[in-house]
Amino acid sequence: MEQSLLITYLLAIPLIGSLLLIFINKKNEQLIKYFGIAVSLLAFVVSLIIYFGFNDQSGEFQFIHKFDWVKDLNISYHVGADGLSIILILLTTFLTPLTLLSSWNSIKRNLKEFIFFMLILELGMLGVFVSLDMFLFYVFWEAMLIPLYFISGIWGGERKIYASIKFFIYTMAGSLLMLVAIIWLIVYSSNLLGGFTSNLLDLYKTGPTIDTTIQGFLFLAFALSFSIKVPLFPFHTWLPDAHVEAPTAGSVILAGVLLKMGTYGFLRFNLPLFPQASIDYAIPISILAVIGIIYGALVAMVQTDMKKLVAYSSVSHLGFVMLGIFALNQEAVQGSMIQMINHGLSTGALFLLVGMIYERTHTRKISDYGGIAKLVPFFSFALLFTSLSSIGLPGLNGFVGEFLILTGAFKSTVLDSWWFAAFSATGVIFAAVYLLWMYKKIVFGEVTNPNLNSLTDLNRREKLVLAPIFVFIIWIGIYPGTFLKITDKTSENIIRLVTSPQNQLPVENVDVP
Amino acid sequence: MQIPIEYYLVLSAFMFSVGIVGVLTRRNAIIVFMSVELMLNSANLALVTFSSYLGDTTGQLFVFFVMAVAAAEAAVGLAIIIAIFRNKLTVNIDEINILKW
Amino acid sequence: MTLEVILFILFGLICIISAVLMVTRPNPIISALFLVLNFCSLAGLYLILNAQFIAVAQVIVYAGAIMVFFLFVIMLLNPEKEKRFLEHKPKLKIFTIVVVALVLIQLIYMIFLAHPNDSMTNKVSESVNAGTIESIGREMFTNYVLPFEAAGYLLLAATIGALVLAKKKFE
Amino acid sequence: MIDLIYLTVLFPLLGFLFNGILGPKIRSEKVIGIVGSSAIGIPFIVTVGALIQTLSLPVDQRLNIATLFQWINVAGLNINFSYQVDQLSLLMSLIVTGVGFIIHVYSIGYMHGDKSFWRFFAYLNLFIFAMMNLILADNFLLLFLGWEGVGLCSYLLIGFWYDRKFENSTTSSAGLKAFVVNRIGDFGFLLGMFLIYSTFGTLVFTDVFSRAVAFDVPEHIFTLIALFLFIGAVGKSAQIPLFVWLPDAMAGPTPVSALIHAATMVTAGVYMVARCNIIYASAPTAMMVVAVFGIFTAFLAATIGLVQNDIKKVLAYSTVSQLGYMFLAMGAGAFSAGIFHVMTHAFFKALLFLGAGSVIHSMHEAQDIRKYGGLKKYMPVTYATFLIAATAISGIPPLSGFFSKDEILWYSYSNLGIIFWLLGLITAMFTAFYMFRLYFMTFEGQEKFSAKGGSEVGGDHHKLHPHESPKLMTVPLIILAVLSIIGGFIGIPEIFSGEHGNIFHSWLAPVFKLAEFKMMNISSHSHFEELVLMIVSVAAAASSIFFARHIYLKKPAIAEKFSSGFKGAYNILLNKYFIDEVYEASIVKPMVKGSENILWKIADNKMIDGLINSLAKLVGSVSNNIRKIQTGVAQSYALVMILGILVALFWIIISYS
Repeated sequence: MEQSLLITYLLAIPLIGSLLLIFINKKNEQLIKYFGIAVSLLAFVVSLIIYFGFNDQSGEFQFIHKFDWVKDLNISYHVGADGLSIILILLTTFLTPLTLLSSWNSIKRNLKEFIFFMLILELGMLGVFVSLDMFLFYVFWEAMLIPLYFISGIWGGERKIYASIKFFIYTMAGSLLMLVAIIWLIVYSSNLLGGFTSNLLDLYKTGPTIDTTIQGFLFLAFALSFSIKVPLFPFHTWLPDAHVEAPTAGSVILAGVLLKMGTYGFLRFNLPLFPQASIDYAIPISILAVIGIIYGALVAMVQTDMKKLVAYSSVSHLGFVMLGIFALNQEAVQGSMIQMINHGLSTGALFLLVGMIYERTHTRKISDYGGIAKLVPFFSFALLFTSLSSIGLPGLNGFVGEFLILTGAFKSTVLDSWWFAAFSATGVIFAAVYLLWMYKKIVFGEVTNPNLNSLTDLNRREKLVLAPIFVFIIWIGIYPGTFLKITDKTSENIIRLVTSPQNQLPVENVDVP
Repeated sequence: MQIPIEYYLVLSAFMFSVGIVGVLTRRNAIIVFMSVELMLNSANLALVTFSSYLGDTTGQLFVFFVMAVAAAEAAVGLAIIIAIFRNKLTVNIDEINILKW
Repeated sequence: MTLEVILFILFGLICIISAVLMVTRPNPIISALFLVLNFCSLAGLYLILNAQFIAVAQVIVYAGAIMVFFLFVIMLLNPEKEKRFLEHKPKLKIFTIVVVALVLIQLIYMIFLAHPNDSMTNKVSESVNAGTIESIGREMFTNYVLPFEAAGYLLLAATIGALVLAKKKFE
Repeated sequence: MIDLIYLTVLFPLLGFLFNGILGPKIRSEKVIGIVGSSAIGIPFIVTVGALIQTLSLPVDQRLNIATLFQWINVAGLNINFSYQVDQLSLLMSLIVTGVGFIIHVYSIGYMHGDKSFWRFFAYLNLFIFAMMNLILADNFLLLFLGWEGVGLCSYLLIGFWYDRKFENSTTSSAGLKAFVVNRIGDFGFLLGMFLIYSTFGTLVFTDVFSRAVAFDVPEHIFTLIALFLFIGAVGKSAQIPLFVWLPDAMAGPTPVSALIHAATMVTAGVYMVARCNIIYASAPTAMMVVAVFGIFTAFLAATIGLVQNDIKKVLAYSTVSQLGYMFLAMGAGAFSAGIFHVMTHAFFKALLFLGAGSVIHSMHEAQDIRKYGGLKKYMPVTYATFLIAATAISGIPPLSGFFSKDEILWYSYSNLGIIFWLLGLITAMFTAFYMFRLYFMTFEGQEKFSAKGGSEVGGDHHKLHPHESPKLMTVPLIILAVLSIIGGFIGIPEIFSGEHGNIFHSWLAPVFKLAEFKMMNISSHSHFEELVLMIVSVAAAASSIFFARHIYLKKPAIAEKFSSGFKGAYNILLNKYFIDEVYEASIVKPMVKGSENILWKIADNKMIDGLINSLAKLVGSVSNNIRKIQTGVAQSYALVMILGILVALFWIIISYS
C-alpha cells in the first residue's frame, strides 16, 4: 500500500462510510449499527497500519500527502502525522467503535442520523490531528463542532439545547480570534517568503521571526481558542454543562478526544510557531493550569451529579497536561502526551460506566445510590478500576503521565520553581478524595434506595466495551514504552523548535512556488 | 438625434425617483407594485436611449427581457397580493408587517 | 425646433405628469390609468429613439396586457380608497420626498458630470438599424438564445407560481 | 534462586488473578484458601532459597539486581521493573512472606463462611504482590508502586465488609480515610522523588546512593529530600500527625489488621527510611526531626492506648507507638536496630492481633474488653500465646521484644540524649501496662460476658459460649509464639555476645555501611552504662506489669477511681486527644464547605459561568433592542435602502470630483 496515501484512506473511511449509510433503510436498525461499527473498526485497522508503518526514530512528519486545493492561494490538502498525531489518531479510532457499541440500546430514536453524525465527527477529529495546512486545519477544527452540536442537541438530556448552544458558541467564539491570527500569520509569512502559503511547515520557519510583542498577541489569540477547548481554568464552564447533557457517546468522545484537540493545538501550533511567546507565557499559563488542577478537584469533590463530577475531574486532569506542555522539557511533554491518552481512556471509561448505570436507573445523582456492590459486583469492580486509573495509582496508566509531568515540571528550567509541581501534586490527593468518595457513596454501604434492587449487572456487550479500555489502562501502566517510544522523537523535536528555533530563515530554502 | 442624451437620462432618472416615492409612500400594495413597474420602465427608457445612441441592439434586447421579467413579476406579485388579501382582507402594507423579528 | 424636439418635449411632459399623478392619486384605478398613459407616452419616446419594435411591444405588453391585469386585480379586490397623499403621515412623506429629491439631484449631477454625449454616435442610420425587428430577432436567436430560453422558463414558472399562489386553498 | 526472585512477585499476582477471576465461580473455600496461601508460601520458599544463595556469596557480592523489563524510559529517566536482592530486602521479604503465609493460613479459618471469601484472599494476595514490589524494588518509582499498591489493598480490606457499620460511620469511610491520609503522605514522597531526580538525575537506589556520596550536594537539599520522604513514611507508618487512619483501619477483618496494619505495610515507612539511610545520614536535621516525631508518636499513642476499651483499638495504638519506636531508632541512626524491631514487632504484634482475632471470633464479634474476662480456661492456646506476645512486647527478657526495644532505647540514649531515652522508657512502661491491662481484662478475672440478658454485643441475646478456635487458627498462633520467643536471639547485644556477635547487625551492616561512615560522630559509651539502662528498663516494665495486675485483677475499683478522679484527662485520652475532631473541624469541613459554597456555587456558577452567561445575555439583550428597528414594514426597509444609496452616491461623487 502506498504509504503517503494511508492518512487519506483513513479520512476517507468515515466519510465514505457516512455517505453509504445514507442509502441504508432507516428501519433496518441492526444493519445500521453493525455498519457503523464496521466502518469505525475499519478506520481503526487503518490507523493500526499507520502505527506499524510509523518510523519512531524520526520526529518529522510522515505519510505526507499533498495536493492543491485552492491553487491561487496556495492552499492545499496537506496531511501527515508525527508521533503526537499517531497516538491521538489511535485514541480516536479506538474510542469511536467503543462508543458506538456502548450506545447500542441507549439511542432510541433517529439511530441512523446518530451513527452518521458519529462518523462525521470521527472524520473531523481525525482531520484536525493530521492537517498540516493552517487552512485545512481550521476547516476541520470548526467543522467538527457541527456533528457534536447535533449529537448533544438531539440525543442529549433535559437542558440539551442550552448546553449544546453554549458549547458551540463558546468554542466557536474562541476560534475566531485564532482565525484572525492565522490570517495575520499567513499574510506576514507571505510577505517574507514572497508567495502566499498556509503550509504549516513553512510557517514553522517564519513564526519565530515575528517581533516579540506581536508574537505575544498571536500566541494569546491561538491560546484562547485552544484554552477553551482544553478547557483551561477559567474557560471551563461549558464543559460540565456539555457533559451532563450530552448522551454517553457524546460525553466519551468529548472527554476522550475533543479536549485533546486543545492540548494538541498548543503542542502543534502555539509552541513551534511562537517559541519566544511560549516561553514568556509559560508561567502565567502554568499558573492557570495549577489553579485548574486544584480548583477542578475541589469543585469535583462537592458535586452531586456523577457526570458533573467526572467533568470537573477532567478540568483537573487537563490541568496536568497543560502544566506538562509548558514545563517545556522532555519528561513533561512526553508525560503530557501520554496523559492525553490516559485521560481519554480513564475518563472515557468513567463516562461509559456512568452511562451504563444511568441506562438502568435513569438517575445520575450520587445520593440516589448506595450499596450497589452487592447487586452489581462487576460494575463495582469496573468503576473502582477506572477510578483508580484516574486517581493515578502506580501500575495503571494515570500514574505514568502524572509522574512524568510532575517530574518535568519540578525540574523545569522554564518554570524555574518547585511550587508548580508541589501544588499540582496536591491534585493527586484530591483526586483520591473525590473519586473514592463518590465510589464509597455509590457502591458501599447498605442499599437504601429500593429502586436499586432490580439493578442488573453489566451484560456481555458492556463488558466488551470496557475490556479493551482496561487492557490499555494496564498496558500503559505497566509497559508505557510502546507509546512513549512513538512520541519520543516528536517531543524532542517540538522542544527543540521552542527552545532553539531556527532563526536564520533562509528564504531561498523555503519551498514556495 | 439632435436631443442630447442627457435629457433622456434625466427624464429616466426623474421617472425613477417618482417611482421610488411611490414605493416608499403609498400604502396600497397594488399602487406600490405599479410604482415598481414605473421604475422598471424608467430603466427601460435608459436602456433604449443608450441602445439607439450607440447604434447597438443589445440595449433593446435587454428591454425585451425586462418586459418578460416584469410580466412574470406582475403575475406572481399580484397572485401574492391576492393570497394576502384572502388572509388579511386588506392590501394595506402597514398592516402586513409579519416580516419582523 | 424640429419635430423631434417638439415630440420629445410633448411625450416627456406627459411622462412626467402622468407619473406624478399616478403616484399621488388616492384611487388605485385612476393611478392605473395614469400609468397606462405613462407607458403610452414612453412608447412614443421609443419611437423617437428609432426603437420601433420595443415601442410596439411596450404598448402591447405593458399598456395592454400587464396593466389590464392590474386593473383586473384592483377591481377584483376593490380596496378602499386611500387618504389623500399628504393627509396620512405627512412628515414622513415629505422626508421621503426630500431624500428622493436629493438622490435625483445626485443622479442628474452625475449624468452631466459624465458627459455621455461625447462617446455616442450621431449616425441616425445606425440607430435605425439597431431598432428593427430584424436586428433584434437576429441577436435574440443567435447570441441571446439562451437568455431567451431562460426568459421563457421564467414565464412558465411565473404562470405556475401565480396559479399555485392564487388558488383558493392548498389542499 | 536470586534470579527467580520475580516469582515472589509473580505468584501473589497469579493468586490474585486466580481468586479474583475464578473465585466467585469456584466458591470452594478449600481451593481458594489453598491457592491463596500457596501464592505466598511459594514465594517464602523462593526467598529462603535466595537467602541461602546470598549467604553463600562473599559479603561484597550480596547485592544482586534482577531486571525484568523496562518500565519508563524518557529522556534521562530510565526505570525498570527490576528487583534488588540484598540483605535488607531479603530480610523484609522473609518477614512479609513468612508472617504473611502464617496469616493467610489463619485467615482460612477466620474467614470461614464469609460470603466473600474469595474476595478476601484475592485482596490479600494483591497486597502481598504490592508489598513485595515495595520491598524488592531497586528504584524509588517501583517502590512507590508497591507503596501505593499496599495503600490500595489496605483501603480495600478495611472496607472489606462494606455494608457494616463501624463506630459512628462505615467501614468504607474508614478505608477512604486510610487511603486519603496515605495519599497525603504519598504527596510528600512524590516531592521527595522529584527532588531526588532533579538532584541526582536518577531514581535507581544504587545510583542515587552512590551519587549522594560522590556528588557535592548541599546539606539543605539532603534535608529537604529526607523530610519529603519522611512525610511519606509518616503517612504510611501512621506517625504524628497522620496516624489517625490506623485506629480506624481496625474496621477491617482482624487478619488484615495483623498482616497489613501491624506486621508489614505500616513498617514500610521504616523500611524506606532504612533504605535511604545514606540520605538521612547526610541530613542531621532531618534525622532529628525523625527522632522527635518518632518518640512523640510513641509516647502519645501509648497514652491513648492506656484507656481504650476496644481490644483492637488498644493493639492499634500499640502499633502506632511501636512504629514510633522504630522511627526513634531511625532518627538515632540505629537503622539495623530499627529493622530488628520491625522484625520482632511483626512476630509479636501479628500474634497479638491473631490472638485478638481468635478471641473476637469466639465472642461473636464482640470487641469490648470490658465484656470479656476469664477466657483463660475456654481458650488455652490463645491465652498462652497471647501472654507470650504481651510479655514480648513489654520487653521482658529473653523474649524477642526485649532485645529490639532495648537496643533502640540504648541508641536513643547514646546518640540522641537522655530525654529521648526517658520518654522511651516511660512509653515502654505504658506499653507494658496497657498490654497487661488488656491481657488481664480478657483472660483473667471474672467472666463478664455471661451476664444474663445484658450482653447485647454482636446482636446476641443468649449466653455466649466461648470456645477455642480451630486448628487452622491455633497452629499459626503457636508458630508465631515460638518466633516471638526465639526471634530475638539473632540480635543479642554485643555486651552479651561479644564482638560481631550480633548476627542481625552484622548481616545488615553492609547496607548501612555508607551511612555509618558518614555518622562517625557517634559518641561511645561504656558497656556498664548499657547494662544499667537495660536493667532499669526491664525493672520498669516488670513493675508496670505488676501494677496492671494489681489494678485490674485485684482491685478493679482503683481503675474506676482513677478514671473518675481524672475525668478530664481520661476523656481526652479516651477520645484520642480529639485529633480526629480537630482535623474534621479545621481541615475537612472548611475544605468541603469552602469548595461547595464558595468555589462551586459562587466562583464557578456565579462568577465564571455567570460572566460567560451574562456576556451571552448582553448580546441577547442588545439584539433584542436592535431588532425593534425591524418593524416588518417593507417600506421602512426601502427607505433605509434609499438613504444608503444617497450616502453611496454622495461618496462616489466626492471621490470623482
